[in-house]
Amino acid sequence: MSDILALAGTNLISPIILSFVLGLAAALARSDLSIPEAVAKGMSIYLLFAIGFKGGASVAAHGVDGGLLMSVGAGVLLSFGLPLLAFALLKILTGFSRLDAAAVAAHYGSISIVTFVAATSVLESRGIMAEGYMVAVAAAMEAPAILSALWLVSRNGSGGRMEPGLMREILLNGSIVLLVGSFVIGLVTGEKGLGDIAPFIVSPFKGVLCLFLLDMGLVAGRGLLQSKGVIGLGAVAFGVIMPMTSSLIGLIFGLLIGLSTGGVVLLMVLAASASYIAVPAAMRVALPEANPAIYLTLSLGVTFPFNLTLGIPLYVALATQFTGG
Amino acid sequence: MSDILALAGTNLISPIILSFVLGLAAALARSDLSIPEAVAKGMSIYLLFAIGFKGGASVAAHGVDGGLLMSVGAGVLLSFGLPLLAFALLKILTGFSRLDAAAVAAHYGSISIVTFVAATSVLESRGIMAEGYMVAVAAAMEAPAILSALWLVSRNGSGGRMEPGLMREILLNGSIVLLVGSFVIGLVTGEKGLGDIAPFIVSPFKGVLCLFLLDMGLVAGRGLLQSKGVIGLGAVAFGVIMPMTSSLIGLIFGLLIGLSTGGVVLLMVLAASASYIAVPAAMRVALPEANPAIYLTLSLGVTFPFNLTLGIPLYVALATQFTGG
Amino acid sequence: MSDILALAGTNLISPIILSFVLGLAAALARSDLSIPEAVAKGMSIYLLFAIGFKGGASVAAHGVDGGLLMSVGAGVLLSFGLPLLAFALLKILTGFSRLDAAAVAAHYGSISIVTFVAATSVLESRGIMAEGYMVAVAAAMEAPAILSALWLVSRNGSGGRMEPGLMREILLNGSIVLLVGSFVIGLVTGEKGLGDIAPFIVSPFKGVLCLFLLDMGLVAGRGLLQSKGVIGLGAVAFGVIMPMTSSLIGLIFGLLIGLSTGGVVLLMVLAASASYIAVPAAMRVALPEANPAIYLTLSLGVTFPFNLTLGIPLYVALATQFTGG
Amino acid sequence: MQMHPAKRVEIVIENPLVGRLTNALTEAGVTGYTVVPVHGGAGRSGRWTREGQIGQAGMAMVICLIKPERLDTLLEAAFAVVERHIGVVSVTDTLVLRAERF
Amino acid sequence: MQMHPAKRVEIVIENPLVGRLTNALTEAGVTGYTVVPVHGGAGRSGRWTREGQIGQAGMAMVICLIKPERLDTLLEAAFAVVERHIGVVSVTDTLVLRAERF
Amino acid sequence: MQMHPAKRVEIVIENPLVGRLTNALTEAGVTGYTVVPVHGGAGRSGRWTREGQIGQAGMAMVICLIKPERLDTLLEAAFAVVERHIGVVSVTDTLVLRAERF
Ligand SMILES: Nc1ncnc2c1ncn2[C@@H]1O[C@H](COP(=O)(O)O)[C@@H](O)[C@H]1O
Ligand SMILES: Nc1ncnc2c1ncn2[C@@H]1O[C@H](COP(=O)(O)O)[C@@H](O)[C@H]1O
Ligand SMILES: Nc1ncnc2c1ncn2[C@@H]1O[C@H](COP(=O)(O)O)[C@@H](O)[C@H]1O
Ligand code: NA
Ligand code: NA
Ligand code: NA
Repeated sequence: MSDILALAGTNLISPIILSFVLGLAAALARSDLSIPEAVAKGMSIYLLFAIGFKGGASVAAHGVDGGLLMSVGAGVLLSFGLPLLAFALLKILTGFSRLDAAAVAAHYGSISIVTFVAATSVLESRGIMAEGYMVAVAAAMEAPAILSALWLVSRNGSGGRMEPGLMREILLNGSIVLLVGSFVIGLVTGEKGLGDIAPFIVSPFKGVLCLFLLDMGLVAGRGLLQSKGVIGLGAVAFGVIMPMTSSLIGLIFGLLIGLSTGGVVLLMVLAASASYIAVPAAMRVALPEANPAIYLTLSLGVTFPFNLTLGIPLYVALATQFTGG
Repeated sequence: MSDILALAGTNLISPIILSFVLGLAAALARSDLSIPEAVAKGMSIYLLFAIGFKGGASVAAHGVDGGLLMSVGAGVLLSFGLPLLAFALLKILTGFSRLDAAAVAAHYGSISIVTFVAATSVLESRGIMAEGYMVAVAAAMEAPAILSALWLVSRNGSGGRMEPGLMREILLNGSIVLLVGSFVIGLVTGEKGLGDIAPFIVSPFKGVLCLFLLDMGLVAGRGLLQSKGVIGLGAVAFGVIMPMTSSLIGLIFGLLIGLSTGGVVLLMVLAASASYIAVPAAMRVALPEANPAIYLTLSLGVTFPFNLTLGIPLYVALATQFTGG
Repeated sequence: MSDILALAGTNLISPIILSFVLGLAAALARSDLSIPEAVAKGMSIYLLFAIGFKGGASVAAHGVDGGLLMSVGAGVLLSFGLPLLAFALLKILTGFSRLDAAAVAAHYGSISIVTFVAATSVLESRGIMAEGYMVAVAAAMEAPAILSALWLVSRNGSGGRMEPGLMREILLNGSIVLLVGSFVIGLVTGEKGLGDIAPFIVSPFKGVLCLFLLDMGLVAGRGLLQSKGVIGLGAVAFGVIMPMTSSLIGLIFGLLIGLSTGGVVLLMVLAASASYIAVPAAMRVALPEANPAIYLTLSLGVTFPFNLTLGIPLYVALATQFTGG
Repeated sequence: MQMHPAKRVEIVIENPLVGRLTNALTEAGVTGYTVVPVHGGAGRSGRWTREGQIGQAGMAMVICLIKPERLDTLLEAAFAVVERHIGVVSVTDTLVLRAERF
Repeated sequence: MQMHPAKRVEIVIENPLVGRLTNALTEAGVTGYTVVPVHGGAGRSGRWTREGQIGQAGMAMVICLIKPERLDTLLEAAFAVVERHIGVVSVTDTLVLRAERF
Repeated sequence: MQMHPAKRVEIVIENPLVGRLTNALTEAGVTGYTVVPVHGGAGRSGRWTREGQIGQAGMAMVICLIKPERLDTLLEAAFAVVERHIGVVSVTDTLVLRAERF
């Protein structure tokens, strides 16, 4: 336990976390500090491209094993299944309508790529290796959760409908395409390709992540201010209990597949993290009556900071314990 | 021949080309992946600044020889002359109106700086040196083609007119000013200046180029979708035959001037490439009745990808052959 | 004297200064070269974050001494006091209305962070060390000058009023928050944190500064064109005499506190530089009747270029002389 | 100068729906519209600004100039998309040059 | 389709004042507005463009659709903010769908 | 509040022509206008969006508030620029505050 706390302590005193905290504090203090939308989007494209490419190049270097297929399968299963768990938990802990609960559930089945990136960089700084193909697992987990949520809603007859074209939109969503595409480029061009562009995608990576998390802090903080009173104590409890529970399910899957310590951590992080880009946009189209303030506040204002600060060190500690790594 | 194919093969398996392909594929699959306009413009400013500066610094290091003036002269001549060739070819291969043909011709006399940049980076990775002042040649070739095209139109009385202020706009166009300006800065500050900012303009250069080409692929792909049916087979043939022909003329000029192998390649690339920024904007002002879908599709959707994938390796092979380099 | 000129010469032949000159020239020649607003804002966030972080990390490395508090105190005093001097000088040299003079005065009490950054990079390239906490002094000097200016106006009854919320806006202004925030992050994470993100905030720093100054040149040049005739010879004289005078006051304060040579230079630069972001925005709210063309032209079109080109080398020479450094 | 009466329809709608709206308009025979970015706003669903957003969210404004007799077709097509979503629709009388374009 | 008369108020104002204006509108009971970015313009205080700007300056356009009977309240609230500043205010008659929203 | 009748002219035009248009307006004695960015649109020359663009292309919207009696001068000046190009012009009746500004 004290070990975990020590780990969390070291984790907290890093430029990455502190940049997020700075953004959060600035927003809560109502500073006008802001990062232009175009720049924030540019940084997220950079992060997706870099993380995908590095994953692909790492697979190219170490070869693919059966773990790839099994991990992607596990990821898809988790993404389909976790919304059901989330929905049940929300029914117990909150008074949200069926619609709002389903919308929130979709977010928790899907993933947050920034949480994944932050976890990667924690693993790196501790010298823990992970399977390069976890990036592909991340991409595979983005969409299925949305289907589960729509099924949850349609079960009782009204509400969510699968608009024509929505499925294609979700699957060809920019971040999935970029992640998978750059993974394939990394795979094809391998070490040589990585060598060519490493001064762009490797060396400055952590610095860009800092600025991006500064922006995430600003957005999360402003979101919290704008939606004060939207979520109660039960919902906040959900925002912490849900990731802890899903991370344990991720842990079990990871151990069964036989992933490395780092791989287990990343699967736990994927399970535990909640989407805040792809799923909200899909919800605005498919479940427009669900309240965005609820799902954005939970995902971005509660679960994201929890994972970033306490969650990741906890998952690292657990995975290390159980893999003996 | 098999040599050229091998070269082309190596060229195709590079992060740079594959990033373009990824963008193209994403657009054709109608993914919503997109790079914010401001970020794309920021990257193009970065590339122009870096390529200009490096060219200037290289001239500072190696000294100017008579080749500079002759090359700029040759470039201006090519830019004036190639539109006439293009116009004639278009009359043979397509049924475009006089106006549309002239507008297309202007694009092929002018240059594409990204094709130039991509060629530079291919040369670099093969260890082939080129004259630093080719950057100045690129800048000199941007504008003259526009005059030729307007002359082609005005010859038969109607249509194109040299609006007041247009000439100044073309000559003081942002990319010319930035290219020439940074070339001069590189020339003046030399190796020392380059050393100061190399970690910004040299090391991450290829990586930025990847993201920029990703965007070019997206734009080219969306352009192709939006202008389906605008151009026929004859026009596509033009989009491939024209650059091959102009590259040969560029080859002859390069050999006559006595450029190095790399210099010859770059002159061929400049001759072969077609503008997609400066000239389209000028055409909207000077020849508004010409159809932008035609010239943008040809330049960005046909010739640019051809040069990027097959053209550049071909030009390298030819230049190596003929210079014995 | 010839020493100063030699210094100025070396200073002028640097990519940083020449980039500014390029922007200025492009704007005056009415080129359409422009850097997207979002990218320019992104670069300014990068520069603030980097300079703040490095300052904090440097304090972490060398320890805090009593100089920090004294320097911040001196900075606040200067920021409060210099507007009174500026106001008096303006009354002598120009025919500006009381309101316009007060608005201008506010700008000269406050600071220009880019001038500060440029000075830092000159010091670095000469191998002159400076106290890391000068960044905190910069942050402390942004706001007080605004209060002085409002007091100058309100003294005679009409005009400037402290709108509700304005004080908070000024103090929590984005650049102050980012500068102080990243300073604290650098202080807390120290050398280790700096090591993590140095490839992002240290190596490419000068290159980004070049592009940023290119944009500053464009903005300053366009501003000069748009406000031709707004300021006369007296005002231009003020734009040069004022920074020279304030730098001397800064020199005295720096010597009294016992700062290092580099620290003295930076305090002189802070005193001599004039705000062009925070204060103009505050003036639009608090003194809307004051003419923005006047204060922006003076601050950005006269004093900024003066400091960048001649001022900084002069201040370095003086400080070296007097500290014997 | 010869002017012709027309209607100016202004629709504020969420970004993820802009494509659906313009498709619906096109299907209903509306061939002209202009999309303008929106930086922020407020309505029954609260206050928002671009800076408080991540990803594709936010809103846009779609402006259509149309012959008066085609207004109802347009409104029906638009309403089918807008109906379940937040946003507003307004219609103003206006005059246009070059009527052959509408 | 059922349309209801309304007023469309369009205010061009400096960026540093947008927050003050929307606060004033909210206090005056106006719950809906849309903020649109402005790239440049000209007026009595001269010509400007985004490219000639650094920092927070520049202008924005605030558009309010409102029930006709609430127009005066809105204009008074807006005028109190705009009064000493540059910028323009215009009011147009319009029709809106879904009147219950205004 | 005292309002004065005015005309609101809205011109959608290609970016490379905005400077020419505003110069023509200025020469015709129009001193006030606002330029708003446009993200995409459709018309007789097809559909486009910012994301499918490179370089300076794309369109912008220029809005002029003007005294009714000056409308014809403005339209003539604008039409001379717009004539050969794609884009639309519309004119709406409106009311403005602070008439001395127009
Ligand atoms: N009365 C109004 N006037 C102008 N824009 C409005 C108005 N009401 C709503 N809007 C816009 O429509 C968006 C959604 O409104 P609502 O559906 O009321 O939440 C807001 O964010 C505004 O951008
Ligand atoms: N007549 C007008 N029509 C449209 N916009 C205007 C007009 N006059 C002023 N503006 C806008 O309001 C801003 C400030 O105007 P002014 O207060 O006249 O300097 C200008 O930069 C324009 O964006
Ligand atoms: N009916 C219309 N309503 C609104 N905007 C239009 C309309 N027609 C054209 N536009 C705008 O004007 C641009 C050029 O139109 P066009 O000249 O018809 O190709 C389009 O891309 C739209 O932005
Ligand atoms: Na998850
Ligand atoms: Na060419
Ligand atoms: Na100062």
